[in-house]
Amino acid sequence: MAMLSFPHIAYLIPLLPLLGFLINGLGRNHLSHRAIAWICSGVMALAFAASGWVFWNLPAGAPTILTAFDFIRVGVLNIPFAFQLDALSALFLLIITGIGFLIHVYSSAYMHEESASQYGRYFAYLNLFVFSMLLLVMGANFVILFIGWEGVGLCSYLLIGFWFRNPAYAQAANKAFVMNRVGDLAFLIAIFWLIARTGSVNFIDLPMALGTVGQSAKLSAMDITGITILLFIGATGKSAQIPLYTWLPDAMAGPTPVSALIHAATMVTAGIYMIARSNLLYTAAPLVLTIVAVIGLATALLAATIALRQNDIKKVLAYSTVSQLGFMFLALGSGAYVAAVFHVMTHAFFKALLFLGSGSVIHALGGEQDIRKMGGLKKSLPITYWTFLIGCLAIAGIFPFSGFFSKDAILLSAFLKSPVFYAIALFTALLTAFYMFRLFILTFGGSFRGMEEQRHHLHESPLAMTLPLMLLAVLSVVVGWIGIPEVLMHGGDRLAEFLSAVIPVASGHEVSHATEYMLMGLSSGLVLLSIYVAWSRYKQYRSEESESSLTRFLDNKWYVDEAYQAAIVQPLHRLAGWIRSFFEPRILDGAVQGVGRVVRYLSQQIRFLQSGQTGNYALWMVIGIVLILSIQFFIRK
Amino acid sequence: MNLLLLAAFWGVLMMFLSVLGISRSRIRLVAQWGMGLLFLSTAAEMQGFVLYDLNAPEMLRVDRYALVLLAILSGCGFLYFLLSATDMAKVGSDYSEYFALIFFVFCGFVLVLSFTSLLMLFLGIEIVTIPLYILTGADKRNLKSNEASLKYFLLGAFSTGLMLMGITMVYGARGSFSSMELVGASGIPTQLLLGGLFLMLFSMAFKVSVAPFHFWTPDVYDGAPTVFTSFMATLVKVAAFAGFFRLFDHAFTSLTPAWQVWAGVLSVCTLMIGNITAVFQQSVKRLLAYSSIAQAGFMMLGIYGLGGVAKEGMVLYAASYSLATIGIFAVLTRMQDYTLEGFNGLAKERPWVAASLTIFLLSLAGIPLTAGFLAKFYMLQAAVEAKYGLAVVIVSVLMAAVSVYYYFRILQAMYFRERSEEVSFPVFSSGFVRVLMLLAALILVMGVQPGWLLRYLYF
Amino acid sequence: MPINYYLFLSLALFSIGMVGVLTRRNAIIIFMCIELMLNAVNLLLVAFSKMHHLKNLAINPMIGVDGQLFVFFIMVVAAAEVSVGLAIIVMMYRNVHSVDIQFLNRLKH
Amino acid sequence: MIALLLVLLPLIGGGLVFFLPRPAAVRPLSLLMALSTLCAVVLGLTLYAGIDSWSFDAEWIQPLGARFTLKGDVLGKWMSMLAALGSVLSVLGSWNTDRKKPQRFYGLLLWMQAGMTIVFLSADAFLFYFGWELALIPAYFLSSIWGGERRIAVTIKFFLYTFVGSVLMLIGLIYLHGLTPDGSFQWQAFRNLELEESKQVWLFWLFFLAFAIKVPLFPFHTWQPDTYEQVPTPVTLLLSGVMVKMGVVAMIRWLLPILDIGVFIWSDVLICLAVVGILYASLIAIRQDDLKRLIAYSSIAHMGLTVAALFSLTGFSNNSNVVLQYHLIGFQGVMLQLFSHGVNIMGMWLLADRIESRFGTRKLSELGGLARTAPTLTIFFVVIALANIALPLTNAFPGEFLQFNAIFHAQSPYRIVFLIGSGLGVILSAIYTLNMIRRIFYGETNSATENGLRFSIAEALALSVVVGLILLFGIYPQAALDFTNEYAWEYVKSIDITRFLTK
Repeated sequence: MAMLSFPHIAYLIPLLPLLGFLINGLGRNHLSHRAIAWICSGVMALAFAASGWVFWNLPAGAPTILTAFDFIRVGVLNIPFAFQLDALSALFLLIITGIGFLIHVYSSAYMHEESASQYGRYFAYLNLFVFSMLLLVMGANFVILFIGWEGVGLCSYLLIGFWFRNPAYAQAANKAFVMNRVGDLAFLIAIFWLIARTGSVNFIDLPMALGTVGQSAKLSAMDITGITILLFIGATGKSAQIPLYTWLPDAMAGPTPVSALIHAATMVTAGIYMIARSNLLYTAAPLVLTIVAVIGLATALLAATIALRQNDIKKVLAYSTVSQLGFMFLALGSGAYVAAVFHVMTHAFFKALLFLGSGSVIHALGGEQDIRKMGGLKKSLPITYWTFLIGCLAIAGIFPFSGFFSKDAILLSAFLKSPVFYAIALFTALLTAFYMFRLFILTFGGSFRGMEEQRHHLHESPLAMTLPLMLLAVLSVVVGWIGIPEVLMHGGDRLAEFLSAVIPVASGHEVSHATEYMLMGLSSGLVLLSIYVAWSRYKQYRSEESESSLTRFLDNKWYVDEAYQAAIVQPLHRLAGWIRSFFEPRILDGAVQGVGRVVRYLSQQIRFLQSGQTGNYALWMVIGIVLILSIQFFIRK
Repeated sequence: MNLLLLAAFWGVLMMFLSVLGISRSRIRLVAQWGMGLLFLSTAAEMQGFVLYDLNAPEMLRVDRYALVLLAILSGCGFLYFLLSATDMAKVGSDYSEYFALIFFVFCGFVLVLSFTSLLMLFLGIEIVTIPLYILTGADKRNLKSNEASLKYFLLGAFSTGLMLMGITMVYGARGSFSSMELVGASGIPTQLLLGGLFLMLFSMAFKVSVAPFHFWTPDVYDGAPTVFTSFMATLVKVAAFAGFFRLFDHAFTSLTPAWQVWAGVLSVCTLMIGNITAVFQQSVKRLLAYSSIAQAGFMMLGIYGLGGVAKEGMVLYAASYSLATIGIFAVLTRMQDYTLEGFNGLAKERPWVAASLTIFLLSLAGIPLTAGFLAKFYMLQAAVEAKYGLAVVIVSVLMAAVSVYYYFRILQAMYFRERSEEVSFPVFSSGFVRVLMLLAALILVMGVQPGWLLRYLYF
Repeated sequence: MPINYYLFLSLALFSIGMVGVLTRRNAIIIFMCIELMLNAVNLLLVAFSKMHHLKNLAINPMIGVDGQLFVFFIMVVAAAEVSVGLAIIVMMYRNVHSVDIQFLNRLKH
Repeated sequence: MIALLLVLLPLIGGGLVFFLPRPAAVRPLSLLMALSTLCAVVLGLTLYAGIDSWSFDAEWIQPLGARFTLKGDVLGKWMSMLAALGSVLSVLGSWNTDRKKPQRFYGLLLWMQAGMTIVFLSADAFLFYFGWELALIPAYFLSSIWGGERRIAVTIKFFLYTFVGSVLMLIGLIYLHGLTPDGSFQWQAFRNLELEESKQVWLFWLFFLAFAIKVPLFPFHTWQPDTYEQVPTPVTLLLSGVMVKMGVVAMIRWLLPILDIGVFIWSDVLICLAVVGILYASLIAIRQDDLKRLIAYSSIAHMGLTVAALFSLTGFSNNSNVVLQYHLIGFQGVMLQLFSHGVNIMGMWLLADRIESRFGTRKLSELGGLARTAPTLTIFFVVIALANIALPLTNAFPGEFLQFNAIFHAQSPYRIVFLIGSGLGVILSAIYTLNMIRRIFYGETNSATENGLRFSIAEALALSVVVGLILLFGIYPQAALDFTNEYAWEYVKSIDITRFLTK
């Protein structure tokens, strides 16, 4: 009975948000705020319930493939519009719908000032996003995944530019979409490559393509390397890694709940999901794994350093997101896919929490985002204060908060990969703790530094906003406990065994328990230390900090945006301008017009042969005669 | 042969009419009836009804080719009379003489189209040209007309000299004037024969205004009274070409390698000079003169290619080119202002005239759906197989594109520009417009179903 | 006497006429030069007809007669041309009081 | 029968409309005609799908051996459907705009459709050329009478440019005609020629130039932006939506199967041209301030991709089924994209026209903020624009997806370069499209745009049809692919030049 209705319920999961999108999209001019809020949150709640049901009734062993219809079937190429349900996708379904639901609830209060039609538009986009995100994680092959991939990109574009009257926001939206497109191109080429070699894009055919199941491999080592690199480039676009990360901080132009849902919890982790999905390929390409690890590590470090000096509360969080994503890629690169997924999960909760918290702060301060103008909010926003603290502890990786476990797993995998990686990762972790608590202390600690009328309007946010905060706070404590390392608790790492169907447990060389304890102790100790430093440094914060070349360098985010402008955008722009205003009209069209001009000129000249003199006419005739006859009789023969 | 007799008779009749001094409208009626009769008689002869069978095969032989072309010529002549007979009255006082001369010219046509002896060719050419000298100068007071006729006369006589020398050399080499016995003459041609051949080529080239023997054309066409320009530019040119084709198709097939390339060269030169020079012209009359040179270039392709396709092409070209040009000239004759500006905004006030003019122009430009396209198509097809054919053909189609440019200038003037204040358009009688539309219809029909015309070539 | 002499003579005459046409400005004289060309042709025709006649006397005594015939036609046509041509020239003279063809340049380009 | 109907309906209908006494009845009548043509196509696709109902053959010009032969293979059906759809849309889209002499306007419009339908259906080269020009002449008059202020100079350029191309093609036709044993113009006869390489190498260009100018392909495109800018939009809609496809269809039917060696020899050059064209046009579009020109350039870029994919299909399969299968994939993409791009670009023109007529400007810099004042317009525009850049779940995605596969499989040493080059086009297209959307709809409104616009029923209907098709073929492309599959398979087998090796 349960199994019988399993497909239907599975189909419901994406269809529900789609339904919500349609209702709001079409009826946004007719529905009231309340109705809109209820519909959207309602469909999300149902979707969450459905995913929960699917999660529990997930048939063990081989993944369930639900084929809706043939999307593209040409010759050897067969791309079904199919969903794949297994541990990995089920897990992501829970995260997405769960957090999605909470954020919908939160938004219903946060966006209340908007007019009804804008409100409807907002929720329509949000639902559409969830729908695409679900397509992404449920897709049974790379193409469906790509459809969702582009879909979430579109929604993020629409939501970043939600307040489109501000040109800067619209610009940020464009930037996000275009940078993603760069990644998407690589992704597409990877898909073509895969098709060219194997003729299939289904995940379940990957083992066959690799030749692990009996017959010979369809993919040469070269192919695998190429494909995985291209896929990874695609991932760097979506998951904001070097070199394509600069769109994410700008994306903070969107409403805060959007940042929480899309640019922290779900969309940006799509890259990690995709690589985890194709872990078989990556395991077969050690070189690429190293590249992934290096890029991830570099991104983590870079973003962390930038975050040190950011003063916009959301920007700090954004860079911390980039940095955390870097951690996840480090984990992937170290072959610890489970750790990566684990961190995706924990990060989803505590980063969503942090963003929503910052949202509540901004809400209270009437749109103020500069932490230098905050401070002393502890009294007026107690719930936000406590939940935010929990979030910070989680991200800093304090035992027993969730962040501790996931980050510890990552550090361990990094250590196994190479001590150097470990050292850098650890240093980044310290930086993380430092800037997060700088943020925390500047926001809540000390005394209020804002304007007077702001002080009067300070108030705790409504229940619709605080409730999600509290729930997320609880979750970001407990969710880490599903992945307790072996040393602390035997069989504590339930996540790994749950995912084992999708991600084979790497039989990597184990480290002795002593080392593991040592590593944990080291990291925890140093983290606490850095928190103390931050606290002591910022507890009586007054005004601008000391300027130095280094700080200026960090303030300007390593001048990366400027570099891109100078190296790519400007030249392209200039080239386009040159073509448009010179090459096209002068050279190409000029040639065409030139023919006409030549003919007209000739006509003007030849006219004068017609001199009007009878003698000349006769002369021309005779010349013609003599010429032809002489050629005919003396030259031709 | 019917046409020869009737034409001669009618020519004399017209002369007497002038003496009797009856009203112009009557004269016109007689002339138009006469021309209609010429057409009918030719059509009847095609069906095998012959008034009088002159049995001189070594002088004239009226074969199907000649008959079809004669039918076309007389038919076009009939339409030409219907459209322009009234306008001749404006030229001068000797109304019926003009008709008489034209009828005599038709006698010449018969000789030119059906000669089997070079003597007949020569006589025919002369019978055609001498009246034309007069018609060109018909507008006695008009200096341009005088100048034109004198130029035409001097150069014409000059080319006559060339032709005679050519004929004589051929005669010297062959011992006969027959244009038939030369068929299949084998062996290396004596220089004498070749020289004669080339001289005849040149003089015929002059008659059909092929570069570099075309210089008289613009001046004469421009200077002559427009009604007669229309006659010269269409029927006379077509007839001359038909004779040209007949001569080279019958007489010199064995010498083809010697002269064919030159025919190609001449046609390319003609196309280039005609088309390119036309681009700059401001006066529509002169533009048409140059366009007629350009068209001659295209017909020259037929002589370059020879063969059955070329023959059909020649027929088709004769019909389409004559019809279109007669129509345009008929309208032009009545316009106040011969410049392009004179046509501005014609479409708004005289839609039907403009519409038929459009079809004529499209036909001349060789746009599909019109007879002009098929005519050009045949010519190209005939030429493409010949030696160096492809190059020649490519040049000619590019030149066709150029011609589109200047023909469309007239279209643009008529449709897309506003009428300037000072010019006012003439009133076209409904009959005139109907005939004009009949011409247009004929062109379209031939453009879609040339078979209906061409099948008369074969039985 | 070999035919070539006639040939060269009449070609010479013909060329003289041609050159005259090219060089002279007086319409009448030009026309006379053209007449010269025609007469050169006549001479040659007669010579050729005689040649052919003698050559084929045995076979067919009529051969070569047509050449002589042609000459008469040429003369007639020439006469016709003269009548028309002189008329045109006279008409010209009436209007511009000159027969110099260099003044004939109203029509050009 | 159906085939003949498709030609005759617009031809006669055009005549009726042309000589209609009362202007009032013009639009309904022409809409009726267009719709009936569409119905005829639909009937032909459903009830009378048999080849006999889609083929018509009659004596025409015996002396030339030209016959009036229409044969509606799948390509023909597919494209004549597009043509019928196009004329319906253009009548609907211009329902509320008043023109002087509407009879003439719509009459010519229908004749244009007739010409294009002939091109799509004719199996006789002479008839093909006829239709080719028959479509051009009305276009010329439509453009020069009802066009913008620079129309005369622009349209004569357009006409001459295309005319030169087509006469060169004419020479090619004549030449082939001369080679056929029975002196016919039939497609089959040309196909049976199997010319030797030395001839194909140069013959190819005679045909290719004509088609390349029509498409238009990179160096031969300069007529297009000017024309699209000046021409009245209903005509532009047909020009870019349908007429441009004539070039590709002609390549598919008259170039690849007949001069396949020539195509193969030059394919590298051609793909290179196409790819350069994609980048070139996209770059210009990025810096374009004129909405219509922008759309024109984007169209050049997209057609470039299609042509590149098409020419990637030639080569030796050595009878290996796999290679043919991949060619099939690519060709299916081309077929699908021919239709999809037609639909999308038509939608774009409908909107561009509406914007210009409502706000009196095409300059992006003079628009802005419309998202607030004209939400419906915004939704339509964004959907169609995104479809134009092949976002997934829109109709262009499957087409371009398969086309890229074709390029990836091109038998050329540079195929990776080609793939990446055309791929960059994907990024650039995103840039210019988003810029366009941003500058028209986002930002603050100005005096022109602050009171938005609403659509009449006719326009809304037309646009909904477009969006409907976008979603249909975006979500379920298989519908189209199944329709074309068999034909495509036969086709890719027929253009495989391995047979020349075996000879």
